[in-house]
Amino acid sequence: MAEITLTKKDFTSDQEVRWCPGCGDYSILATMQAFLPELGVPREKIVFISGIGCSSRFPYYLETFGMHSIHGRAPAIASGLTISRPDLTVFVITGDGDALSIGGNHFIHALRRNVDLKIMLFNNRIYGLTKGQYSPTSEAGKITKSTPVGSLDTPFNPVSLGLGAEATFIARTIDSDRKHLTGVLQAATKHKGSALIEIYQNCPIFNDGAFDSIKDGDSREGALLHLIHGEPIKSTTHAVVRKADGDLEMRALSEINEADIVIHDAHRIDPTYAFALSRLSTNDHVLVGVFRDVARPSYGDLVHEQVDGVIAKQGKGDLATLLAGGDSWEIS
Amino acid sequence: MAEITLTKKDFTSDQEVRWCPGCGDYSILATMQAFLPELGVPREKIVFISGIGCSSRFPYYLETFGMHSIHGRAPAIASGLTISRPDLTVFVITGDGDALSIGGNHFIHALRRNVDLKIMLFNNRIYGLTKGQYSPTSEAGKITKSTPVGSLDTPFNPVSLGLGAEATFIARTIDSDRKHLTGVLQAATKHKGSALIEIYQNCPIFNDGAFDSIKDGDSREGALLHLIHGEPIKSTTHAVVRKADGDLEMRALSEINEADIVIHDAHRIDPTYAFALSRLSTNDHVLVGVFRDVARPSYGDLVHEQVDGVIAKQGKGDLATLLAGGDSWEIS
Amino acid sequence: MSKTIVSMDQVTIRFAGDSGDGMQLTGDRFTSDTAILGNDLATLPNYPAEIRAPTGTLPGVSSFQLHFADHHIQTAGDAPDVLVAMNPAALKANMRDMPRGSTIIVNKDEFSARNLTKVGYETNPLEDGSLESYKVHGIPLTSMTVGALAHLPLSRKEAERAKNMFALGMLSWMYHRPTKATEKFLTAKFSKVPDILEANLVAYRAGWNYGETTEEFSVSYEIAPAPQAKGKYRNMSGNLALAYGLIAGAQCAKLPLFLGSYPITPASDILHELSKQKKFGVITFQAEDEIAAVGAAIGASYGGAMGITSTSGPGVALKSEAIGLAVMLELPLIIVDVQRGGPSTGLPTKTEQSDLLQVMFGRNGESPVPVLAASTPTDCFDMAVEAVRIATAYRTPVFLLSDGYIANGSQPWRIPEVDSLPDLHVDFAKTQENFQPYARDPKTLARPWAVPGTPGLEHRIGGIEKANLTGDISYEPANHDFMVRTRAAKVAGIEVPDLVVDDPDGAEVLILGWGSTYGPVRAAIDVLRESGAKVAQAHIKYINPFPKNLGEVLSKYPKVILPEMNLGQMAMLIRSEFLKDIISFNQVRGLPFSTTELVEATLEVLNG
Amino acid sequence: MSKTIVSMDQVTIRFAGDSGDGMQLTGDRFTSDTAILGNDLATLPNYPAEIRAPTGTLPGVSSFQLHFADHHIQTAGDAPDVLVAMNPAALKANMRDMPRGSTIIVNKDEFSARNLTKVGYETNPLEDGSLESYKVHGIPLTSMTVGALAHLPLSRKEAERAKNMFALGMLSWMYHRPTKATEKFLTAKFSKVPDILEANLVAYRAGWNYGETTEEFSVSYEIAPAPQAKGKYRNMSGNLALAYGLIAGAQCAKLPLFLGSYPITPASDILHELSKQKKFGVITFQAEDEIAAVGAAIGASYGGAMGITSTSGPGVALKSEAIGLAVMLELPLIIVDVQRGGPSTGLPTKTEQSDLLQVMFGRNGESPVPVLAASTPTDCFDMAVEAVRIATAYRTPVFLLSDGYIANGSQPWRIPEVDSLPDLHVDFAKTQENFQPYARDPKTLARPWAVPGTPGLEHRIGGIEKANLTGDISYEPANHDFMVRTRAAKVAGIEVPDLVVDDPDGAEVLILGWGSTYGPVRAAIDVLRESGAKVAQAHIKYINPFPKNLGEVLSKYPKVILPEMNLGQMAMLIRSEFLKDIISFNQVRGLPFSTTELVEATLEVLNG
Ligand SMILES: Cc1ncc(C[n+]2csc(CCOP(=O)(O)OP(=O)(O)O)c2C)c(N)n1
Ligand SMILES: Cc1ncc(C[n+]2csc(CCOP(=O)(O)OP(=O)(O)O)c2C)c(N)n1
Ligand code: SF4
Ligand code: SF4
Ligand SMILES: [Mg+2]
Ligand SMILES: [Mg+2]
Repeated sequence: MAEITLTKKDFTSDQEVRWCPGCGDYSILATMQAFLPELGVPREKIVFISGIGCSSRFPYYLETFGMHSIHGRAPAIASGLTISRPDLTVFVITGDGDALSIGGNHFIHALRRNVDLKIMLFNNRIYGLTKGQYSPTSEAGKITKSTPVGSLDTPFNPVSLGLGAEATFIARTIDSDRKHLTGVLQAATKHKGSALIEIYQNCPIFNDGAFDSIKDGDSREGALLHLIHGEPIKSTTHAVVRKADGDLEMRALSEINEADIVIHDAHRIDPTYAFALSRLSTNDHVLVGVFRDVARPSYGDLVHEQVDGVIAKQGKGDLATLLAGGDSWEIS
Repeated sequence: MAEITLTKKDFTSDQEVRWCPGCGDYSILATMQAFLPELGVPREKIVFISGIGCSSRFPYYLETFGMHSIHGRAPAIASGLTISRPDLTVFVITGDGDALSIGGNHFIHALRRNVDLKIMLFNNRIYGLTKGQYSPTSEAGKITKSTPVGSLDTPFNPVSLGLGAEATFIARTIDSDRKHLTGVLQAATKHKGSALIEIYQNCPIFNDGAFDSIKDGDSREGALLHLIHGEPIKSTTHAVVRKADGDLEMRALSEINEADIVIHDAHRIDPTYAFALSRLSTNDHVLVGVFRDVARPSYGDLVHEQVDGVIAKQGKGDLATLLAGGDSWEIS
Repeated sequence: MSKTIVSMDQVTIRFAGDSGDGMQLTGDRFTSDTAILGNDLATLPNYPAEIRAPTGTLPGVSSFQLHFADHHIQTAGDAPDVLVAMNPAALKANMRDMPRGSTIIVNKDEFSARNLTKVGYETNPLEDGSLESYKVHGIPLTSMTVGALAHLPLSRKEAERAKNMFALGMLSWMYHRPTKATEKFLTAKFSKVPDILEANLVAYRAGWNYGETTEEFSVSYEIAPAPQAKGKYRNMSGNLALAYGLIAGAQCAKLPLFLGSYPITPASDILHELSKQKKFGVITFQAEDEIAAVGAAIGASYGGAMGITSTSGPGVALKSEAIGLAVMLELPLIIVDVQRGGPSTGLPTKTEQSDLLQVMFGRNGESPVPVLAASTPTDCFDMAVEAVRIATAYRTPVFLLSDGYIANGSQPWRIPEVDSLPDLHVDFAKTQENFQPYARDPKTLARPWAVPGTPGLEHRIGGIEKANLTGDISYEPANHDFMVRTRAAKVAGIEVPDLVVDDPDGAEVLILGWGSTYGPVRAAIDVLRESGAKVAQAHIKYINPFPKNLGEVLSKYPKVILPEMNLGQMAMLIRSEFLKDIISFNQVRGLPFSTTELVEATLEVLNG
Repeated sequence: MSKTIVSMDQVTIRFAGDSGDGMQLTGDRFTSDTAILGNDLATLPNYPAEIRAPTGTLPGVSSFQLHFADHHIQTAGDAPDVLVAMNPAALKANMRDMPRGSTIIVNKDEFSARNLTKVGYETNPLEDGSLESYKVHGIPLTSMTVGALAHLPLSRKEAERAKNMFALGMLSWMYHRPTKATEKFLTAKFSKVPDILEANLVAYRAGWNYGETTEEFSVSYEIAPAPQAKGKYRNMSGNLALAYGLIAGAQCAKLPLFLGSYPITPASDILHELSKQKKFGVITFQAEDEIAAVGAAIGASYGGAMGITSTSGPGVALKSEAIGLAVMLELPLIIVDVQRGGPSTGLPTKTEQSDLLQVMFGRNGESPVPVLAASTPTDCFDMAVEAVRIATAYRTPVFLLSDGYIANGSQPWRIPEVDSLPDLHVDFAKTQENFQPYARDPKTLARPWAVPGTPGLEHRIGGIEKANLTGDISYEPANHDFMVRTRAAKVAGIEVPDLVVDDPDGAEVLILGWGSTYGPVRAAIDVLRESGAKVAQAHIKYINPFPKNLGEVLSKYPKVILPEMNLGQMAMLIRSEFLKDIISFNQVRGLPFSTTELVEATLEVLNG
């Protein structure tokens, strides 16, 4: 059979897309639909598993296998799937509430186990679907439906949390930047094991403009510091340097020597470096790209190696032998 | 009324202690009973809330208020208590399974919110109560009842995870070292907000000797690198230095200059430094003491400030006014 | 031009439009103005399913129905007399509910070819004759609004947004609604944006004037006030009433209120409302999940607060293990379950009564919990106060059931005098020698509420079976049997009011309702009696324990009809307890019963 | 010395000692040797509550009871004929179960003043006459063991540890048990520590010789083999049988087995056992919590595996939301609930049947799930295979109930021929045009199992209500009603075997059992019939749906007695479905019913 080249259309399902006008989810969807043909995996081997939230509607719009599960549990369900079916490519689609609030536990455990999941965290810093309560990534002091005088919680930094949970791959990107998002998807799908992709996503209805300061056409080039392995970490105006005491900091280019800019190393085994990077972003200057990408066997591979190893040594199990056991007697 | 000085006995309840002979929990209990009189808080103002596990029996043995709750939920229950009753001193007692497996979500959220809880995590790297399955802190490859061919999970590092979750206070100590544990308790109870104390605890029945390499009388002095604010981080044989590339590493004293040893700064705002420290321990050389201790308003304080602020501005709520609303009509 | 004024006894109007068209606000305002006029009323909002769909599509349609009358009414009405449809989607989505002969007012401007195709209209229904049997008014609402605002410094988009106020003004004229309150409301709402305020006021008045002057409408309608008991009234939705009831209950008990909650439709508004009430010392804690939410509430109750948690069915499922702990701890706790369509995520914005067996039995072990169910939007207030009474007096978790229908629906509420509210104060245990945390009050079987901070009461509690009196851990077989039966007896012994039967004619058939079926059943009873049928009515608000006279009531009626928005959950409880062959009438459509279907079902039983 | 040999028809022996004394192992070995001899038998281990208590204390006592006979038996016996007590705590903890005249063998060495005070004995019961009505043998087990091992290079502590083997040897002599198998067992177990092996073997033989030579015992006993069907037998505990049944079921269905689990007493052994069976391709996933455990199982089933999750009551509570998802997804899933004492943490090591209503109803919405309950340790195997059949054939989650009593108890099991196991193979959906994920098999109402990887079957499923056939999201009222009723009909239509009634004498009274009450009820029936009473017996293993003939069976008996280890949960189901006035006999003591109490309760009904 001749190889069939798939197109974006082949990955578009017949379901009407139902997000609010202007929602950042649209462009993430379009990018994904455009990216999947290039992934080179047949449609039937791709599965999207989501929790609950606006973002979690994502699987309906893709002509692949998909499950819109329950709130916060997608990483658990997807773990069971990918561990038992390592031939599949499994994406988890989740929101800041879904992943980090109710689903926080499954999230950190999937990362530490390095289960082969590509986790796309749509971070709009708000609960969209339930109409605008603050989320675990909302900035402190935020006025929302459930915090009329301002929220009191220190937000999670998803990259820091992921690193604290032993993640092997973490990246950050932006809904509207299709090229960047595509690049990150390429890197994530190449990575064996868990890949966490934080996507800054605008919710025009309940948290509009959360990321405007870095999306604005004029200041954009200065706002985004790109993490590219082997290249200096900088934007057109800012860069990352190492201070005398060893800590990393972000500085205006004008204040530093070009030569002092840190050259990005996504493959450092010690996660401290990536952790340091995760602390540097400000409201106006944000690090995007792959923070960390290190090799560790995926959980599913380890499981199957273990099973195969036992079978190689002891042979396939024989049911009659199992049932008979070693301590039986005969009545005749 | 004359001030009554309480003693260890006053903090000992009438319940028979029921751990296995030799369990590390005994000495933690004894240390706590000895420490509480010196805390200077009346017994009735102290509450111990635990989950489920061997360690979670702890509250029964203390003559204070106590609740032996359900598996993994102690931080949530204790949050409700301490937020609504800021006059109390609330400890959470938990195990590596209770805190990091089933309770992982409450654990990270309590830390990020900086709820005023002193969380004592008894880490024996095993499920004791259910008779010996591996836990989220068990080393990879561990043979247990549920992993007869060896576990496959990369363990959590509780200190790293806590830092990823924005913890303001984290320390590590050892069951058998009463003096050290007492010092850590002093620091933790002084801290406003969440304090996480990881305690290496021996389970002689299901994971005996997990910490022998650092408890052994002979090598002990070399094994423990003490984190003391303002002092060099070292043991009699090893120390922490900063490498040329800015990373921290642990080295033999013989290989380095005394002057290059890192001076501990527990109060650094950027958690990267503490995170770096959290990655340095090996099987034979372990950092103990306070990794991080920074000030941030406790969640309970913020809640009450907000409530008080509203009342100061708007006056106390009047029920009749509330019920009447602004849009009523009279039928006569 | 002089117009005819027609008197009517009742009208049902449905406002429908895109999610962004402000239909809920429009409906709310019309409701408020109607309330001020003294009509009795009932409302039923219908939100689009969770996600906002793209503009102009069927899933994006949002509607608000209002039924008002010169007499006492029970429901928001089966079928609207008037539909206001702001776009083709709103028309299409609502047409099937419109009886022939009813009035349809549409925003003609939106009936473009593009918008029509979006919802699958092949021809324009305003032109193709398909609406011949209706009284159709095609009105260019958008362009008239924009025209009326031409003098204001607004973009076209901003101007267009005021079209709902134009519609509101028009309808207000048509039904003689007073306009002052809405003008006051708009003034307050937009005080910080004078241009927008002006736009809304102008549009509102323009709509009114349009009704008054144009020849489009030749008749306006008057509906006289309904006779109502003396007093001060306000319009009240179920969720607001429930939140107020919790505050009132806590005040009556002199306890601080602590709410641990995690947002979920249709319960979130309770969290929103309580988070506004900090001046009552209310603490709201938006937890990381439902388990933490109930956990925090238990912790707060342990510390001497009225711990409450609010959620819907999926949240109850998650909370069940912790509620079992509260059963063992015997501490006050209120779990509010605003039921929605299930199973699983189900129909999040629709109503259902299918969590009943879950709240009764959804915990491991013998784990009895009292269950109350509110019957109407305003009854949510009373039942919330009752929940506080039972939780505190008996030291027990209590389930309070509401559902999407009454949570979002509203009706006039006679504002109670604060003095008339019950005294719910209970004493905490005081310092004493030989304190026994599981000794019991002989009457209520409640154990002492011994809050931390009380010298001498230091003690330990937990989820393992406790020894009678001491509360120590006990694995004794006989003690366990005793404690299991004691916890059951405590709940079984809770004092609840007797069931009231409304049976003026000595009927043979009883319609038994529970929860939100009250309104539809009552409306059906009115219709049935008017037609000469003899039917009795009784409504269960206390489900665990049942009212003491329930068995006696059931035994009096040869036929008992039990309508439920589930497959027969209450029927199962009653059948097993009383061995009575109930006639179930079930419907699981995510909607309240219509009066018509209840009347028909009852007639079938009466005649067959 | 020549000793008398007495023939007996049955004996019950209880071994009791400190947790560290190896009583479970001793009991296991005695059981195996008894099984080899061909007696019928039943065992009942009794572990101390979760935490290991300090040595020598009452909470630290562990025991193992074995009942064996020359005829078919049902339970581990009400009251032991012989107690072996390794220390004063073991004596004190077990004395209340010992009937006067029974035999008590104690390890005299442990009766020091210190050990006596530890458990509250003021005087030594071996000396103060309090055991006068018993046949007491005070034997210095420790010192004799140490003496026997003096020649070995062991510390005293190591030597002492072999005293359980001394006791086992002694009892083996007394009841004529064969010794070869135990010697073989010890040799395998201690193959790597020759000194310890030697110690155990020597102690074992020394105990045997002590029985044979000493004057302490003048009589030994013979119990003839029980007549049993031809075949190969082994001893089998409930948890092991259940694990094997799951493996067998998955093999019969040709599906890989995936277990997602979180440890919890008394279910953990299923996880342990399955984690050993990697050679069958079994994957076990110890999840971070119960929610993840069931979630992973659902994910695995979605991928085409037999997804299973095992837990106890508190874990079921946590899994309930996800089980609701599985109901909506209509995918195979097995949830094993090994019930323990509740509510909350309750009595973790004790047995109870109080999760029945939770598994039936503990989910939001109308969420029907089939429920099966195993009746005996070996029946766990058959019911596990049945659970696989129903889950896969009907694409539905299935609850399989066991409980602490049968999970840890054991009985001889006739090993089935693999060929005799059913073919459970089901087809996955195949590549096709216009695939409809919610089309149904007309007979089973099962939807297609369409696993990822099948070209052309790409589709999306989820927890929101699905449109009939397409499986798309649907908020349509009529569709929801239809789907709710269809899911209910699917479960109601599952084929299960008819209820079998054992009624040789045309009785008027039926004892109805379910789950683990089978053994006790059967034993009571035997006693009752022997005494001339007419009683019928029937046992429910299929709870949802009930066997089709259940109503007919119930209607035949004027009196139906239903014993349950709860407050009447099955009674509630039966009363509501059949409006039949069941006579409940309830007990919530964390223990199985004793034959005596069941006999008495039945006699009361027969006579009153
Ligand atoms: C068990 C449960 N609890 C609560 C909800 C209600 N709920 C649905 S989505 C959501 C949060 C959505 O926020 P996020 O994950 O950030 O997604 P977004 O809508 O912003 O994309 C909540 C609270 C639910 N569906 N299930
Ligand atoms: C909901 C629930 N799931 C599982 C259990 C069983 N369980 C009790 S404690 C425990 C783990 C104990 O490990 P850890 O927290 O490390 O405490 P340790 O016993 O080692 O001190 C488990 C799995 C339970 N009690 N409740
Ligand atoms: S509410 Fe926000 S996140 Fe949700 S669909 Fe609308 S714009 Fe997007
Ligand atoms: S099992 Fe381990 S942790 Fe538990 S009490 Fe015994 S020694 Fe301590
Ligand atoms: Mg969000
Ligand atoms: Mg542990």
